[in-house]
Amino acid sequence: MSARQVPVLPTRNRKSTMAQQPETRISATTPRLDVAHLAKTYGSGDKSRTVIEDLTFTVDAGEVVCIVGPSGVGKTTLLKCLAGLHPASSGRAAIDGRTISGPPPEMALVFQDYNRSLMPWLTVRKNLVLPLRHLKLPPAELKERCDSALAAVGLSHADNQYPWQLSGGMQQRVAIARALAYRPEILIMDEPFASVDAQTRFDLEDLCLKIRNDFNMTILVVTHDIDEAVYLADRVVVLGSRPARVLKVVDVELPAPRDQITTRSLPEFARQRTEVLSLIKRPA
Amino acid sequence: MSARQVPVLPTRNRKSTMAQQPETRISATTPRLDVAHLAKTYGSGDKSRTVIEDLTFTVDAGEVVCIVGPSGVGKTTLLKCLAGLHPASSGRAAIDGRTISGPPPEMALVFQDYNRSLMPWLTVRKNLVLPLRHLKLPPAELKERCDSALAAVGLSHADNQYPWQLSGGMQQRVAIARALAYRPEILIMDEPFASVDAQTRFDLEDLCLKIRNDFNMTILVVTHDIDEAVYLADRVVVLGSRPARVLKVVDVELPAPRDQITTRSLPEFARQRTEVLSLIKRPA
Amino acid sequence: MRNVAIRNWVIGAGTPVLLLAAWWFLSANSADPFFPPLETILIRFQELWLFDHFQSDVLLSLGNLFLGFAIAAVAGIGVGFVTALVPPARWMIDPLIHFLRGIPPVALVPIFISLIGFGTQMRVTSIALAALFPTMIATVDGIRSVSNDLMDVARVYRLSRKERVLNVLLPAAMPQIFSGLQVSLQVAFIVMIASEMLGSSQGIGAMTLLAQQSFMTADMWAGILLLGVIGFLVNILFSLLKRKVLSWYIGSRRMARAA
Amino acid sequence: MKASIRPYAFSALGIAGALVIWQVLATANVAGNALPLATTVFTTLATILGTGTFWSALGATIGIALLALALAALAGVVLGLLIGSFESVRYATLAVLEFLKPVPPIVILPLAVLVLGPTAEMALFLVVFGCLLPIIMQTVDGVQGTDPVARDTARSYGMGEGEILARVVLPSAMPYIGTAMRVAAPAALVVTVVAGLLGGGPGLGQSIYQAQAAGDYASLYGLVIVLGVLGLLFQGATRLAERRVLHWHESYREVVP
Amino acid sequence: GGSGPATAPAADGTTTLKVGTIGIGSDAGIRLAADKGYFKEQGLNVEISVIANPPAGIAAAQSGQIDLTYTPSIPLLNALSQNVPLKIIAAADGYKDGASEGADLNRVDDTGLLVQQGSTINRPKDLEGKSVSVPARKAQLEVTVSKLVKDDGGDPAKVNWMVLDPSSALQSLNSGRVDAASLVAPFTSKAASEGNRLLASPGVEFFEQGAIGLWVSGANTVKSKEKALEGFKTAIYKANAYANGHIDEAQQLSAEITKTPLEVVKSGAVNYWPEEVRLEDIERANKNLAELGFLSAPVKLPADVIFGK
Ligand SMILES: Nc1ncnc2c1ncn2[C@@H]1O[C@H](COP(=O)(O)OP(=O)(O)OP(=O)(O)O)[C@@H](O)[C@H]1O
Ligand SMILES: Nc1ncnc2c1ncn2[C@@H]1O[C@H](COP(=O)(O)OP(=O)(O)OP(=O)(O)O)[C@@H](O)[C@H]1O
Ligand SMILES: [Mg+2]
Ligand SMILES: [Mg+2]
Repeated sequence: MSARQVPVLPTRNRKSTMAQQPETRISATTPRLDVAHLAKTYGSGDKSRTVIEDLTFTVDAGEVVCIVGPSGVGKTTLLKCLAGLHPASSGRAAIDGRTISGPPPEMALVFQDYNRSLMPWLTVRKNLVLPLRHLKLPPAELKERCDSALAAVGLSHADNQYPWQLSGGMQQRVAIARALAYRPEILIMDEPFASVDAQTRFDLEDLCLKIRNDFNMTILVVTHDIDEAVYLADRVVVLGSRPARVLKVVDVELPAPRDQITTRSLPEFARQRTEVLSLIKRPA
Repeated sequence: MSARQVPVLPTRNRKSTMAQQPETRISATTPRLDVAHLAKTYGSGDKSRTVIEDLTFTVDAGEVVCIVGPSGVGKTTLLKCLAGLHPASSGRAAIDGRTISGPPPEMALVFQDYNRSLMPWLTVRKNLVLPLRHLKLPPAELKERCDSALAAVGLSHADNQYPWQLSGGMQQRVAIARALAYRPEILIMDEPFASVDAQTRFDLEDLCLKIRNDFNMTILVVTHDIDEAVYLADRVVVLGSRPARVLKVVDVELPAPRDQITTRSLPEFARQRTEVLSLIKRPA
Repeated sequence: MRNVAIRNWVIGAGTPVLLLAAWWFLSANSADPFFPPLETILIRFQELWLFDHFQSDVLLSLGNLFLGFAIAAVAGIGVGFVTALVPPARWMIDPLIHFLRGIPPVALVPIFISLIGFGTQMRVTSIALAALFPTMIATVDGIRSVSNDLMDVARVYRLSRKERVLNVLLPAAMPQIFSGLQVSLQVAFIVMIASEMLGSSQGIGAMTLLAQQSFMTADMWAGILLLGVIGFLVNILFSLLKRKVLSWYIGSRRMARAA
Repeated sequence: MKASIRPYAFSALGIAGALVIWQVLATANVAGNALPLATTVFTTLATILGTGTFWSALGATIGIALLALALAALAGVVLGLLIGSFESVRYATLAVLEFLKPVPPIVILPLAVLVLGPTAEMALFLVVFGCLLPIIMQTVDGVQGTDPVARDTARSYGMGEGEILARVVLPSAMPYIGTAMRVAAPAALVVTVVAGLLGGGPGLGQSIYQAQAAGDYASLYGLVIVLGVLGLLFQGATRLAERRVLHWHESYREVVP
Repeated sequence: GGSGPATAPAADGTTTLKVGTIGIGSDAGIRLAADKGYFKEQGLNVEISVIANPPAGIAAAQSGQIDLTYTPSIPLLNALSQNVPLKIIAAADGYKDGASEGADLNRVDDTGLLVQQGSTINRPKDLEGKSVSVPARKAQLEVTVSKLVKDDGGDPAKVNWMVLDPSSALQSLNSGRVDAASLVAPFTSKAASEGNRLLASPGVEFFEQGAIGLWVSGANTVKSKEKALEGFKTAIYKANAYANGHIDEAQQLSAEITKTPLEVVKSGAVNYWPEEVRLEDIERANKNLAELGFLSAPVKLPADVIFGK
């Protein structure tokens, strides 16, 4: 693993509203992602079940936001609404002011069930290529994108293997590499580092911060690990109770180039994590 | 979830060398578990693969020991040797001086693949009962053991459900409850809290410390979470390189009644976790 | 949501009714000797099977079917277990089993006749023997694919050999055993019909074949209809049993899909 | 090394044992001339193998079985994808398919013989009828069994419906189709022979019928042995094909330590 | 005058006819016609294939899958009673006129009813309550044996009919699994040589005389291939006459066709190949079938049921 020596991902060449309107990048007035009074109910009639009742928060361009909350609260459901896979029952989610009604082209999603989201009949490389086909890229660029994404997650050597020949943590990294190769403007990840060992996890966290800086990518991460949330995020959205609602949005104020050893040993880090922890720990 | 208000597990009534020889409890001279020059090679001939080369460490009675190390280093392999599922290739592992040659009766193992270690055709309660059958317990005690084990992991309400009707975290807790109901003297767990949310994880960590105190159980835990290892353990065994060997055994010196908020904010905690971290982080 | 359910129900129930109606009207004035009017077929169906030959033929056939199938099921699972758990036994009979499986059961009927005659025993034996293989092979496959993790659990908690067979291997292999049983049932049904082509000409298969050979096409259609209905009902019965025994498996599959 | 030879030794032992038992039973004359000596059967078989009629019958049987299998596979997969993908089609066909599913081809054999006569077309029709439904049902199951996460993944990356059907749904239904084919291949052979044996269609079934009618038990057993071997070959071939196509699937993965 | 596209002869001027037979001794007739070139003389190319049983042949013939099929008169009458459109083209086998009055019925009848040597069955009436094997239900042997039983004052409904192929039947007779077996040559002589007793010759007693086995075509084939069928008829009758005149040669062929030793063929009934089909012979069988209850009423035979008459 050498995610720390990440090869520089070349700047994306897909049309991007962002890239063309650089002034909006830092503007806090037009949030990149806007979730307003979002509600989601599964089923209908007697069997209906409201998972999300009234959720409001925003994500600015270039921000890393982490979402934490108890198991089964509706985090995955929220992400699926944002990715346009489920329609919202009421309220709305919008990208750059456009209401999301189907999978938005500028977004990529790394699923929680990473092992089920990889196609077992395709090799690692072909898994990366699959969603790129319809972009009709020139072959050279296609190859280049896959190579650099695989290198970024430290899996260059595994490109001809099948997902099921890899350990759980490697599979999870393939799913992340697929999203990287797609070069989205907004990257949404659902517990992306759950199955990797401590060292790799640190590497991937740092990779995440690096691509945000290099490409001004907007990143939304669901995680169970509060230390991770605090380390990664500019803001942490704490969800609680059922139906899900926002308990608090914690602004993380840690100095900019974060480092696994030094950042985590800052007193401010301990304070922030204790704050999030106590929010989560209060009786349901 | 109310693992913090754990119902007191009644003292076990199975014959126990421990319980009958209380003086050995604190004696450090006769380790409960003794791993000496253990080696394990899979396969034979050309295809042979040495996973563990020369591993030595001991676990005393009533101790909690955590094992950390990179993915694929051989942690699960080690535990399977200890549980008598795989024979050691050379060296030996012993309980109370007896070399382990088959599954020892005083031990229970919580598997890493929790979702594959539960019988899908049995309800949660029946999964707990299955290994107890051959102990021929009186029905009242059988019921009582299951009830308290389920209550301890916060799953009393789910006893009539099937494992596949539960979320991943709940399944993992069922596997833990099964081991608790079995009332082993030595409990070995392979990444037992990997799939549960932060709050439940804390609760289970505390449950772990509680049963150690209540029953003087000897507990061995493999984990990827270094904070968890430091929080739980009396000693942390750090494994490294391939074939696996012990990089260091770190003695954790944190005050006795540990608490999620206060213990984790101690400077000593930060020091210990940094030590383990730096051991792991050094280039392979 | 509700509208969709109603629409599906209407489509589901409506199509077969529509097809039957189409058959009825298109065949109403048919003079083709091989495709008589549906009305004639139904009249013959009623005359032949309800309840003239019900006891002598329908029950006779079904009795043979169930007896043969039951023998095949019990023997198949038993032999399967022995074969799977005793490797030398498996190595010894595996090639023979696969060899015998490739032989059409119907081709074996004449051999059975010459060996054991043409009475009820012959019919039951041929049904049982032909239906044995699918169950047996499925049982062996099922046991061999029981996950190592489950067997490790059984060892760690020191389950006895009997407990391991009855409480772990048998239920874990059950889904595959059941799909084997389903194939066995189909084979049993086929051989039931084939075995009636020789010997005393009693039974649904025999009567249908006879109708064909004497050009009583309406009777033949009635027989085909009856065999279809019986196959349908037997299959439903089996599915109910399966749903009961394998509720855990069906539920877990559905859960895996819906997740 | 020694361990890997043992299974074959036992297999050889099993076959030899079966032959010896046969020979002993036949010598003891337990079933009169209905059970000829194993040795007689094998010498008869050798003469049969030397005749042209045998080979043309064998060719007819294999040809019919394979052609019908191909037709059934093509039609079955297309129909299965259609039925599995569209809910209204599924509901419309459900009752009819469920009714036809358990009806074995032998049931409609009399009708097929009446309408088509004792011909290759009749055999072809019966085999297609017998194999089509299992393939359709399995394909539908496969389409429905497509992991929703995989489907969602494809959607979230902006793949179109047609692309998803071809690149996600079809491959993930492949194991189901493979199972159906593995069951269908020996069944196709069996039905082809039955069509000859009971319906007078061309091929080995007819040869068996003739041997039986003439009371020529040695030939009868010889032909049955040929069928057994043919069945083995069919199973082997489908297994091989499946292994090639489905090498990625759980049941075929070669475990990499 | 049918001259549809199907009659169009091939480039070399011959027309192909597909004929189905059931592979019995009397096939020597058609084989002689082919071997001696009688078909070729008529500009015909005849392809012979073996069919499982007469009903299958009839089905194939009526649907046009084959042009001609061999069938005894009873399955034909069954089919005609269900309005299957068929025409009789020529005679395939049968009995000489006056055959039923001869002394040695077993020498003219290739069917036989056999019992074990020491059996208590001494006359057809004794078959009541006994199991009797037949090759197929409601077909020639069941019908003819039924008539024997009825004429002897018995009730055919009380006979236990067992469907068995001839070799199984013979074996079952020997082992006592059936009390009597109705068989066709060469199994009749085989049975006799294995120590069984011939009880009656049901065929000749039922049919008395005339054509039994017939060459039959579907009505559509008759329309489209009239000329070819005319040629077939001519050739067959020429062969029939030759066979009747050269019994040794014909028996040699029969032995080949049925794969039986020549002695066995020679020890059995001598085949006869009629040279015409008479309506009265068919009507006699028709009337008998109705009387025995196999047909609810005699079939009203169309005037042109026999081709060319
Ligand atoms: N398709 C569905 N139909 C009905 N209910 C659903 C569906 N998907 C999820 N749910 C329910 O919605 C709730 C929220 O599920 P979700 O997967 O969003 O939780 P989560 O916060 O992601 O949990 P975890 O941390 O365990 O992944 C759960 O109680 C679940 O049972
Ligand atoms: N049955 C086996 N045969 C051959 N090799 C094996 C077998 N089981 C495990 N291995 C190999 O041994 C090594 C150690 O595996 P093990 O499962 O013990 O790792 P681990 O430390 O538990 O990893 P993780 O943290 O991912 O669970 C791996 O490289 C694995 O491929
Ligand atoms: Mg989730
Ligand atoms: Mg492990």
